[in-house]
Amino acid sequence: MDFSGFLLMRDEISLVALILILLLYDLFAPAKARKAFQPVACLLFVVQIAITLLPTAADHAFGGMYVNTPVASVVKTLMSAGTLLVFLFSKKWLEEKHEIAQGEFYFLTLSTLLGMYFMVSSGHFLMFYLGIELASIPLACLVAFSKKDIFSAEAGAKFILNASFASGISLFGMSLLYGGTGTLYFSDMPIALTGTPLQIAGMILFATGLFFKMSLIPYHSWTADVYQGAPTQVSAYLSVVSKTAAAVTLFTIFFKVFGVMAESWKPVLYIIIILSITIANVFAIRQKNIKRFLAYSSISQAGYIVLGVMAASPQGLTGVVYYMMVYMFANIAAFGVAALVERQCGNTEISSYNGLYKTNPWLSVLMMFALFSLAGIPPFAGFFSKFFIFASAVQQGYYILVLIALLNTIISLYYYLLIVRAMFITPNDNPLPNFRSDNYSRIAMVVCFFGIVLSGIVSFFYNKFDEMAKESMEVCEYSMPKATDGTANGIATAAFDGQTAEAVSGDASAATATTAITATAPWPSTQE
Amino acid sequence: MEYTLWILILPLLGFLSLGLLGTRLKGKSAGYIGTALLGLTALLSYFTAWQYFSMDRVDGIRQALTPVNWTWMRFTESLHIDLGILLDPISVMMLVVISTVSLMVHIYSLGYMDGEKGFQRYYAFLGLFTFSMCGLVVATNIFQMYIFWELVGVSSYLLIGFYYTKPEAVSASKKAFIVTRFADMFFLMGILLLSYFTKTFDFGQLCDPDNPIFASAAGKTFLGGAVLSWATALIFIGAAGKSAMFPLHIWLPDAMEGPTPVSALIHAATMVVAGVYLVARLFPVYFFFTPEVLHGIAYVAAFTALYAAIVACVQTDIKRVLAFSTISQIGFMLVALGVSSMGTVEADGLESHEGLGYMASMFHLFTHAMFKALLFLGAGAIIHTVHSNEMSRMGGLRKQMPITHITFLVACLAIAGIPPFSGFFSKDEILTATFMFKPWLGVVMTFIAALTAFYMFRLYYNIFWGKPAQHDHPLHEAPKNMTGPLVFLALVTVVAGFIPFGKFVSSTGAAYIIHLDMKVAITSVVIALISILIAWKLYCKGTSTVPAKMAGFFGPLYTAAKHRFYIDEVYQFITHKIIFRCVSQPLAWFDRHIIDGILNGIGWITCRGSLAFRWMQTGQLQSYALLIILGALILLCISLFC
Amino acid sequence: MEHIIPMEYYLVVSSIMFFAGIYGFITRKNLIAVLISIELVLTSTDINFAVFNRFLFPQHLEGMFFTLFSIGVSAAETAVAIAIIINIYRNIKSTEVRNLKNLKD
Amino acid sequence: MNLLSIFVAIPVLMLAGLFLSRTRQQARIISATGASLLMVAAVALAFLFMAERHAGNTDAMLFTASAQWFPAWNIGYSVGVDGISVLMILLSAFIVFTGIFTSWNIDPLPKEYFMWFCLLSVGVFGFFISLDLFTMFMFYEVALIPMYLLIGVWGSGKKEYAAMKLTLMLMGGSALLMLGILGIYFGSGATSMDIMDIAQSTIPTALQKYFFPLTFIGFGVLGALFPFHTWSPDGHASAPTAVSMLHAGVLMKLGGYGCFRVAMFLMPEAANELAWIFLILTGISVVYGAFSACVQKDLKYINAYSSVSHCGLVLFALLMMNTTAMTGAIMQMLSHGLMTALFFALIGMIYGRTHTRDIREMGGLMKIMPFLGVGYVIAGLASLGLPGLSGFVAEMNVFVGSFQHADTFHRVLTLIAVTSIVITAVYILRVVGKILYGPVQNPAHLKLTDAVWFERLPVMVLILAIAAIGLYPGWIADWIHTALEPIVSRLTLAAL
Repeated sequence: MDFSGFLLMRDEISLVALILILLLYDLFAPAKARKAFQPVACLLFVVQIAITLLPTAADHAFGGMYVNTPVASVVKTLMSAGTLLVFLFSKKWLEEKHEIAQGEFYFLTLSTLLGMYFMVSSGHFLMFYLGIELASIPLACLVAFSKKDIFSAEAGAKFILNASFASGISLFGMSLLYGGTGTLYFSDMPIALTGTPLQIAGMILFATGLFFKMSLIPYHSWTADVYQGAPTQVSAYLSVVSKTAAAVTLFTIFFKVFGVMAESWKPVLYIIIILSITIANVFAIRQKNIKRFLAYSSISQAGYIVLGVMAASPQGLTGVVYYMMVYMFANIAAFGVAALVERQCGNTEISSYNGLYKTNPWLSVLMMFALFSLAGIPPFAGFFSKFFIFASAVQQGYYILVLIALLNTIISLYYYLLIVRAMFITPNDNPLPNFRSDNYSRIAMVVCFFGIVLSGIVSFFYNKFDEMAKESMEVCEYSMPKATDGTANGIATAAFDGQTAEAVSGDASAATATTAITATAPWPSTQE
Repeated sequence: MEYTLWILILPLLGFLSLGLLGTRLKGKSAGYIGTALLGLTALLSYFTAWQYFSMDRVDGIRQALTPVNWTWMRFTESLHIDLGILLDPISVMMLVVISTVSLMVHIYSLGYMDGEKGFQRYYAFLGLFTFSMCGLVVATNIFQMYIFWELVGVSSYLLIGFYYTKPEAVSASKKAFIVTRFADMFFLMGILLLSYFTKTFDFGQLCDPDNPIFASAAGKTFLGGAVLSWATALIFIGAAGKSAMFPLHIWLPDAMEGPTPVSALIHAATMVVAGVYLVARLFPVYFFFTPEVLHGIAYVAAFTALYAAIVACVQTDIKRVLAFSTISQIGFMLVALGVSSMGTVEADGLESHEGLGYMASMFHLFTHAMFKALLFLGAGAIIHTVHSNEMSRMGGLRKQMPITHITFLVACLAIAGIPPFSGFFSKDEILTATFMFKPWLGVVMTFIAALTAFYMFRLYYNIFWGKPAQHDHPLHEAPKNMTGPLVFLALVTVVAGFIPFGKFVSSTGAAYIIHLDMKVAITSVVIALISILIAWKLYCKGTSTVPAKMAGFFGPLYTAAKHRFYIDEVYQFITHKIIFRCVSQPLAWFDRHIIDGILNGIGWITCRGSLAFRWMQTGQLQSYALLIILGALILLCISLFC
Repeated sequence: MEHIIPMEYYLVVSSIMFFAGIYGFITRKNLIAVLISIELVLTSTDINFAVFNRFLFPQHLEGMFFTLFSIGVSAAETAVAIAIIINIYRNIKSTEVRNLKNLKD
Repeated sequence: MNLLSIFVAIPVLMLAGLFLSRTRQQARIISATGASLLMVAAVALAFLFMAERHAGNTDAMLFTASAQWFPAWNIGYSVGVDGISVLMILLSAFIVFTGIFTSWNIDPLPKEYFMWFCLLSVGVFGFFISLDLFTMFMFYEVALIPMYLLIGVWGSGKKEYAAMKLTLMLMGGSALLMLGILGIYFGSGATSMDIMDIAQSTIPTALQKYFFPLTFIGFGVLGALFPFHTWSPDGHASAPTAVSMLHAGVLMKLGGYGCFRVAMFLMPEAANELAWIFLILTGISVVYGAFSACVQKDLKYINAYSSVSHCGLVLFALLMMNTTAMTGAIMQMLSHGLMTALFFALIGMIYGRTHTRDIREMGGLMKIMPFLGVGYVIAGLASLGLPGLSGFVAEMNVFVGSFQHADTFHRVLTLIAVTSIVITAVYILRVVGKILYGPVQNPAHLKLTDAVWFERLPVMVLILAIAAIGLYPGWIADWIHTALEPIVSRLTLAAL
């Protein structure tokens, strides 16, 4: 038996190890030592993150059930980093409110993270299904974490029931796909996909799970309620890490598996993008609660992310990953500040932010930067990520779509500025008094701050991701036995030609389209 | 003759030094500095004139000189604004006029403005004006002229509004500027049009009728009219604005709100004749290419002269009377230009003259500048003593102010056209030229000349004779620095008629001998004398009831004339009721409510938009599931059937 | 093999289950009933997998495995859902869906 | 480091310095020093530029430098200047310098104020030195966003509404612009976002027709293109003095600059084909702005509408597409920049004393504050195009140039635009007459004082600059001519 596959799964294994260590520590450590549980957990988590940073080979294991690519690896690192930031923001809250349940919070969170790792690296629908369920079931516990809080419980119920519902539909879709193709391997399916109605139905129903996770309209309704009801830290986690996993997986599956049926899913994504961005934006304008507000903002951000999926090109993938990173810093910062303010004043109303700058300048500035980044204002990173996502979509000829998205950025700017206005301009005789946040939150805030400011201007990240995305694509091509003469490629070509025909006739886009076509090749076939 | 540059530099220097350092200086010393600089300017001008006119003619024609010409701004290869000095008979003549009158005004103001606040400012502005006016007359190209044209407009604005705390002065200055600016706009349009087709701004080229540029422009049309006609007509509108031709004259009477010496300098002698100068400058263009426009000018000017003369007969403010008289006299000059020709014209019964009108116009410009400045300065001396502009506050002043009286009388005789005073000679030439052109026009002009004599002597008698008004302060003669200029100007007025003007200035530059047309001369003198006699009869005693009866007899005409035929009201109506009420305010409203309203409406709709989707977010967890499944099914349909 | 039940029969059953589950989910008033409806949905997919595997692609056992895993996962899901519902019951002494409308708009 | 990067570096350093500063005085000193350095650098740049040109360097862009930034999209940080950019940098330096002094007594939060102000300057300078479309666009947006807080926090009147409206409208413009830029990049098929490189390749005319309007309107919003100008009156009226100065003085120029540097230069065919639409719009701007200004009662509104009119003239002249008119447009940018800055500075100073901007409540101020009064009159005269001041030079270039167009349509439009000089005179004189002349309206005003040194300094600097351009336009005209050559030749070629 070949155990080399486990080496490839280094990230997951280290995470499992971390979970186990923490579990044992929480169970058996003396009460005194348990005081240090959180610092130890965070430190160990840092080590785990360091492990994920080690370079990996792009390869598959377990007969193609598990696939590792540079992009998957870096996405895992990002998700871990996001989780760590959430942990840092949670420390004080856990100590104060959930002294006993500290450990649970960590296990549950890390379990969902593990599920997301598997989602990102899955090469088979079963693997994917297990990953997504692992990522959502413990999450429901997290949402309902504040046991005494009816809001939290309600949010938990809404989340778990809706999530199960969505995953039921998704599963039904998978069964149709299975029935239509006879395989559940990502790498094998494209060859069998011919665009029959059954397959299309399977695909669309299957996608429900991912759309639900990304909270795209019309799969979004739970988002605002859950974000509002869940503990703020959990909302942050939901909005960032969980969404990252879903987005990257969405890209992978739509690009690798359903690439041949691009004709069928592109109109769907087109509509979903427009709906998500526009409706979420108009909803956000009206919100009085910061968490609901951020929920709607994150729905519309998800819409922008899907633009990258829509582009279905290496640049699109880079765009998605980069966008997720930038979004992570900004959104965690926003939620973090919201959490701190919430702890201080006991509510999450936007009106409590009135005049915040006078008493808590640093928090306000961080919040403002985060919001500007979300709104896509330079020199903050959000500007760059938006630009690249839009560029990749325009490259494929989606001018109208991008125009709609761009017009929506104005609306989003409006509501982000409403918060800025509350903090900086609206006069308030009794603003929230000045308070000291704990050191863990501070570290997190500093990281977010630099993330927001630097991850755009410093082009290192984007360029690195770009390299990785290209490499991931090349690897696929390299280890692809059947794709070169398969019909799948032909269909993919046709699909992309259709796209480029309406797009620019310039050489550059034609060239990139060609790259895209070659990259559309399925995953390595692994059936022995 | 590069030194002529100093004619421009010295007044500018005066402006800059007094303007920047003025507050550091005592008022008087500022006045002395200004006057001294102007004195130098005047000397330079005289020297220039002497040197220029003593130069040899080439083929019997005076040559134009451009001692300085420097490209200031380049538009295209052929179109560029040059700043330079063009010396030819009319510009040199104008230099003399400007510097003389300006110097007199400078000296006069030392007394007149004594004790006023802002003495430095006053002299600075005078310097600016003199600079601009000199720059205007020596312009080598039409754009330079436009530049200085604007500058004189501004200096006029600043000087009219000198008493800026007086609301009347402020609104008068505003009116003057805006009306002339309005005319300038047409001037600019004319320049654009002319330069577009001729590809040059240069007077040298424009005034040469054989230049090929005209051949190319001749056949072109713009908006249905011949290009050159458009251009020259537009340029004339500019000229009409500055020279207060009907209906753009409305600013000039109001401009009398400025200090009286300013009125003398700007609104009588120099700036207001800029329009005449401009037409004279472009005379060849008008004459050779657009004679219909030239004739139009004559009619407009004649009408203006008549109108202004009638109005002048019933005004009671002495400065207003003089202002309307100025308008009327400028009308004379433009009529002369309008009827003039450059070639030989045979007319029935009258001797043939080459360009008699042109010469007459310039001659009248010259003499008028002197005697009108004298009249204004005299009026200033009177106002200085009486502290009022109204005739009713005057009367019998000849005893208290003998020098003013005599000089004023000289000027009145001159303007009435009584020999041997200068006005007689120039006006006679104008009438002759008019008769030559169209006899009926000559008759009209003679009638206007009679009116002129009448209203001038009405003025004269009302001020110096008649019933003295009561004053609570003693009336006295003006100080020496005021009477000095009066005497000087009176002397000039007496002798100027004998200058052989045609030798210096003529339409072609060739020497030209003036000889009186006796028939015209005698008629006009007789008529003028009759008018004076009537004025004497009516106003000398100040007790005659005839004027009141006559006012009653003419009834509506009298009232209308007193209200200047309601032209101001018409303007008021157009600007306030139409432009402000019906254009500006609706536009501003449109901007605030429609355009902005659309934007705000978009914002409002966006904000309200969420209400339309409220059903998505009922809080009911099953409705969320319903949305999910319905959404999935609809999307499925789309993907299947699209 | 003519006695064998045709595949379509299975599929009809599973489809009815699926949509019955969805219908139940949307219309039931009690959280437990809603949860049961979800089980219907999940089970219908299990039948699908098994049937497709058995009838169409009998050479591999992918579908069967999927079914097994799916059953396990749905059990876990139900457990968590029940736990949360119990928590709700503790808080508001009710498991009616209409009482869960605090969070909206 | 590249010479041009200094212009970005100095404001960034100022930001850092201000961040560390503790007191108002320190903040002031840092800002003043930085602004002076910028001024020195700008003047030095001008001289170096002149020296280079004299030495016979005829490259379109001088002092170029470029570095890869995002190779995936061929984005680089590439900088370079031609005569126009140098002038714009000079203008910006002048206005930043004077703006800092005008805000000497800003309250509250001086440090924050100056920091945002510096960020704004980063954007402005960055925009003018950039040659890369992306970098340019980035700096463009950097310059926009500080406006929100500058107006919202330190403004007056309906500040929140105005700030929001301004920001959203300008961002709306930049949204169109972003699409336009992407369209240009992909349409040209170029392998670089450098404007000069993109200019080497041609964009298919069919595509240009879509992207030209996007780009032109995108920049045009900032250039107060009718009907997208309504942010300007509210925004300028509510903004604090120095922000109005910088915004009207420099930021609105970004619009015009972008219009010819990006939209017209890169898409000449569409520019020729679609110019007529925009000519009509800008023609409306010119006249409409002037008419609207006539009936305003707030000093800043008058000036804002006047800006609409004057900036309309900039775009109008650009669209005439010949060297003379475009030279006039650039000069009008400079002239309007300086003039409006002067206006806003003076209005701010007057407002600081009288606490009202309603012209009906003021009168006879000339007597009370002669320095400010004279300054205002000079600004007004410059605005109505008095020869010897900058406005005249610019307008004459515009009018003469526009009239050179062979088309009757263009010439008639020019004549319509010419009417603005009268309307301008009307509203300027109306204001001057109402607030400066006449009897003192409010006896309380009699106690007011005239300007102090830090107010006189900016006013005098600006007046000097206005006069310098107005008296001797030759030097800038030469720079502009040279810089316009490639642009005009491309446009003319495309017209054929």
